[in-house]
Amino acid sequence: MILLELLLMLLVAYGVGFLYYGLYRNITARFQRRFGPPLWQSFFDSIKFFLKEESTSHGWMFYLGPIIMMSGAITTLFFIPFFKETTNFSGLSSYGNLFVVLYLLVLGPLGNALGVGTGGNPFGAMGVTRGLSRLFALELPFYIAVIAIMSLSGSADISEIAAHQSTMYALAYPLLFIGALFSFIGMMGQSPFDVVGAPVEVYSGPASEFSGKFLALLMSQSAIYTFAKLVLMVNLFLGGAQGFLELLLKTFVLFLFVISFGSLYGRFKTPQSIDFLLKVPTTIAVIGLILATWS
Amino acid sequence: MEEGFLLEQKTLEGDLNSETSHQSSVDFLMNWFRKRSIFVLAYGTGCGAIEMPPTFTSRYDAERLGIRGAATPRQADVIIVSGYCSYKTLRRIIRTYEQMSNPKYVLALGSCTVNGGMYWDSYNTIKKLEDYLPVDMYVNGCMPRPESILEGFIELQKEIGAGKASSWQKYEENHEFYRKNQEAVLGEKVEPSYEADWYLYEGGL
Amino acid sequence: MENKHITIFHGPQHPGITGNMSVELDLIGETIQKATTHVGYLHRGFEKLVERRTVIQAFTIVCRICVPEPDPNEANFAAAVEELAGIEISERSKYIRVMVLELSRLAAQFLWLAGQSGSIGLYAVGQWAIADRDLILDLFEELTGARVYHMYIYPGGVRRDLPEGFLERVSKLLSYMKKRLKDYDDIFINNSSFKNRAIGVGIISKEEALANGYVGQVLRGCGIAADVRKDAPYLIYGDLDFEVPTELGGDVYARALVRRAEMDQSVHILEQVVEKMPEGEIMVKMPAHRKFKLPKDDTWVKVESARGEFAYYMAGDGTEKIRRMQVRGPSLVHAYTLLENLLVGAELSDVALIMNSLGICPPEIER
Amino acid sequence: MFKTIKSNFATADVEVKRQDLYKVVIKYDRLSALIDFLYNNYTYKILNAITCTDWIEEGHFALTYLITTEDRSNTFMIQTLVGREDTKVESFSKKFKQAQIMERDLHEMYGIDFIGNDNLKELSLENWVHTPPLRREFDTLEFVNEHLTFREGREDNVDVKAETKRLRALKKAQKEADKKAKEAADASALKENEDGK
Repeated sequence: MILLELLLMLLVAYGVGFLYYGLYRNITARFQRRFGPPLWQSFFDSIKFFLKEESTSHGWMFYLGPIIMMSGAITTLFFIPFFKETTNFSGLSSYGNLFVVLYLLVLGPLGNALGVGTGGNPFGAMGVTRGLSRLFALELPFYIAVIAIMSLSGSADISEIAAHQSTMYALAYPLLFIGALFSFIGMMGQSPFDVVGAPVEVYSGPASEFSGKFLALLMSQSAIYTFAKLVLMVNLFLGGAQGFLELLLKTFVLFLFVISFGSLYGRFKTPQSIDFLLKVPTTIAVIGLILATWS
Repeated sequence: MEEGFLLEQKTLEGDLNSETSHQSSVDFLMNWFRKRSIFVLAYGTGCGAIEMPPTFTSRYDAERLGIRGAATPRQADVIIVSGYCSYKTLRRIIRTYEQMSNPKYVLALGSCTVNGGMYWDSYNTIKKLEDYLPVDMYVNGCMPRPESILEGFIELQKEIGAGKASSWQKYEENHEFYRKNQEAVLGEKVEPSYEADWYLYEGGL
Repeated sequence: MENKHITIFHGPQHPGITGNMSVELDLIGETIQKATTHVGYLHRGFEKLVERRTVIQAFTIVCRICVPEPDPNEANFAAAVEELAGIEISERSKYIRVMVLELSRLAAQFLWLAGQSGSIGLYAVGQWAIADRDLILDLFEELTGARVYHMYIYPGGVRRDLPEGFLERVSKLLSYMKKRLKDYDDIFINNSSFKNRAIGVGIISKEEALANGYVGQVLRGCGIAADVRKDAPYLIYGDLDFEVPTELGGDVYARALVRRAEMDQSVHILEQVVEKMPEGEIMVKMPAHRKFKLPKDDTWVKVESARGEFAYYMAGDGTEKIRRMQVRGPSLVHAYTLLENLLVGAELSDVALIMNSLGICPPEIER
Repeated sequence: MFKTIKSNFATADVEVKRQDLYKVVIKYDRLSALIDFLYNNYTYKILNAITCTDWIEEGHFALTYLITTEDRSNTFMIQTLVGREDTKVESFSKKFKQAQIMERDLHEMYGIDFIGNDNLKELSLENWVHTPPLRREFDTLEFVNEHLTFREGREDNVDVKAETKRLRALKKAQKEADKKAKEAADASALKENEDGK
């Protein structure tokens, strides 16, 4: 039974993730005054890459990278319950709490670093270095906000945190939410924190050397991962969801906000983005933490 | 009644799907996905590159047909040789082309790739691209307008959909012929000089 | 511990390069220790081809020397031939030439806008700018029959008279541009993320800029009002009212501000040209093409292109063919002397930014 | 200024080409001195370009240095003639930084050796082993015909004048043939008519 549920969760995340990517490309296209691709274009792309042949070999470690990332994304998804106050679509969340998820969030970039490091492509290595040096700054405001939330709701269980919110934490404690949102924009790889795969600087960063099936794997991974992160955000700050419709609505609003923000700002340099993340969102989150514990 | 832009989009897509051919349903599906998603390598090799930004941006918007840019050769399906091709560039194009993974296609823009064009008597440009690389589609003009580039893409997509575009196989089969021609203009050392014969190696892994 | 050097090629196949060229970078981490420019990927031997052709045959290929902005080449070629052959062109053709040159300058600035915004990942601006540039190309298509290579500024005048109602369409475009350019200010020039990236990057000092023969926005960005249109007026620029915008910063942002102000000036010049456009002939009587001979003499002509001074040296030898034509584009010195110095100490993420702000255009370096 | 230049450096007058363009032809050994003179006493401080023209009939290269004033209003063309074979010229790359790249370009295109320039590597060509391409004796069409193949159907890589002559002759011959045929036909028709009668 649980296996069926997990499979369903995976399918939902896969489908909705690609749908969101399609919407993302369409919405940015409208920002840029054009028509945009078909809604399922990202899905077509990933299938196309899956059908391509591999012509290079960098050893098994290189290919382990995408596989670690993929498994990281899938397990992250399984530990995040889709809905509150029900055991449907809760996956493995009864076996692990928020700490497991936070740990799994770091697994992806690390796996990537392991793989890309053996690839020999200097741009890939550079992208990974950028990603890792940004990682700490990126996670800090998010962790502070999460700690505050855990102390507020008195639990580390995600569905309990979601259920605990009589008013959404985003409205009750806006400073915490803003601090975490900055991190979230970075985690989603949006401007101005998209230093990892900046095309005009380091080609496509860590993905430079991947082609064919492994690139398809990376694309599917990022679709699933995107949905997982959106659901996590909704559960932590937007009061969770009770049905699919509510979940889709809340995640989509969040997603729309993130991509509109990304369309309006240029890219920071790596030191600039670390600097910014350590100063502004961290300060906001710390003030939020103090206010939240004070009251 | 649709008109204006939507009509154009419908006509283009109708054109794209007009090709019918006899192939098994698995092949049809594979080719359909390949046709609907084309990643173009960001390499402006010649002056035709100046018409590529309009093709890919808001006015002509090639992305609505599933055509978009790719940063690295590993991820690209199509390399556009946009116009005249000097020896120095040819060397890089060959190198880039050989890094791309199969199936891959070559789209040649401009009269210069067909027969030398304006630079027919220039000592530093090649005159006939297909001697050095297998070309899937030529788009003529000096330089081709964005509409013609899109037209060329649609023709290419139709060929891919029908399973006819197979230039990369031609390149592997006639590798010696191409390499001989390349060496004739570039000298003995056509980079990259592969130690291992991995290029012709099945599957790669 | 010894630092690890990596040598990478930035280009020729790279999304962040301004054309088919490459910069060899020696890096420690992401900081550049040494930069070497490589060009020649676009060498077609124009100067040789011109020597083999008659004057009018050569006219058709010169516009291909600089792809983003072909018209200064045509203007220079025509001016050099006219000066050698002693031809004085009509007033109307001068006005039309100025109009074409300014429209092409505006188009080239839009292309720069796209490149500069793309270099910090602000893709929406790039998409808009390319679409707005297409409006200018549409006008060119109506006037000359081609979008990019116009072959329009013919020695002795211009090739075709203005179509009916063309000037109204130009002024309509200008009023659109005036409104539209403010949008670019809002989303790009005044955008805090662009300021963050551009201020203090790629600084050039005034003394260095003067001594090494830099031109265009590089000079104007560090406070020197150098502009061929003012310094040595050609065509009718002496009669027109316009300013040479300058900034003092000498960095990428100063050059961006200068370029943005120049777009306003171009619009202003075009308005005057549309208003003052005289009636008259567009071509003077020219000798038969195949018998058109240049005397044994040489000259040096220059125009202000969108990236700075663009000059031609031309020598005739008494036959139908040109003996020697040397192209001195603005990018030659910028791509080598300037870029190689400017990149040392910069970061990898600044390369595209700096290259775009210098407006380096490889086809005119190697011809 | 012109008088000083004439008496000290050149044999002929300074030619005023345009109100902002002067030209002077001098001997090679006075070149450096003249450039120094203009640099030190006036504001001609910017080296704009170095160009070279190949006068193969007269057996020399004409090197032209274009020097501009600081305010960019006047340009001096200083021309000097140097031999065509094994040309060795003093480099200006120490005095003007930008001369380095210009001299590198000329070295590649004409084979002129600039003494004192530390980097004369190939600029735009790669592995070029033939005559430097901009020298007049290098025939690009011959080179192309020898090394490259054209697509079938491109027959225009011929001398235009000879081709026009040939086409004209062909046309003429065709016309005459037509005329003759017509005459013959007329004659035969006439004959037939007569026969018919």
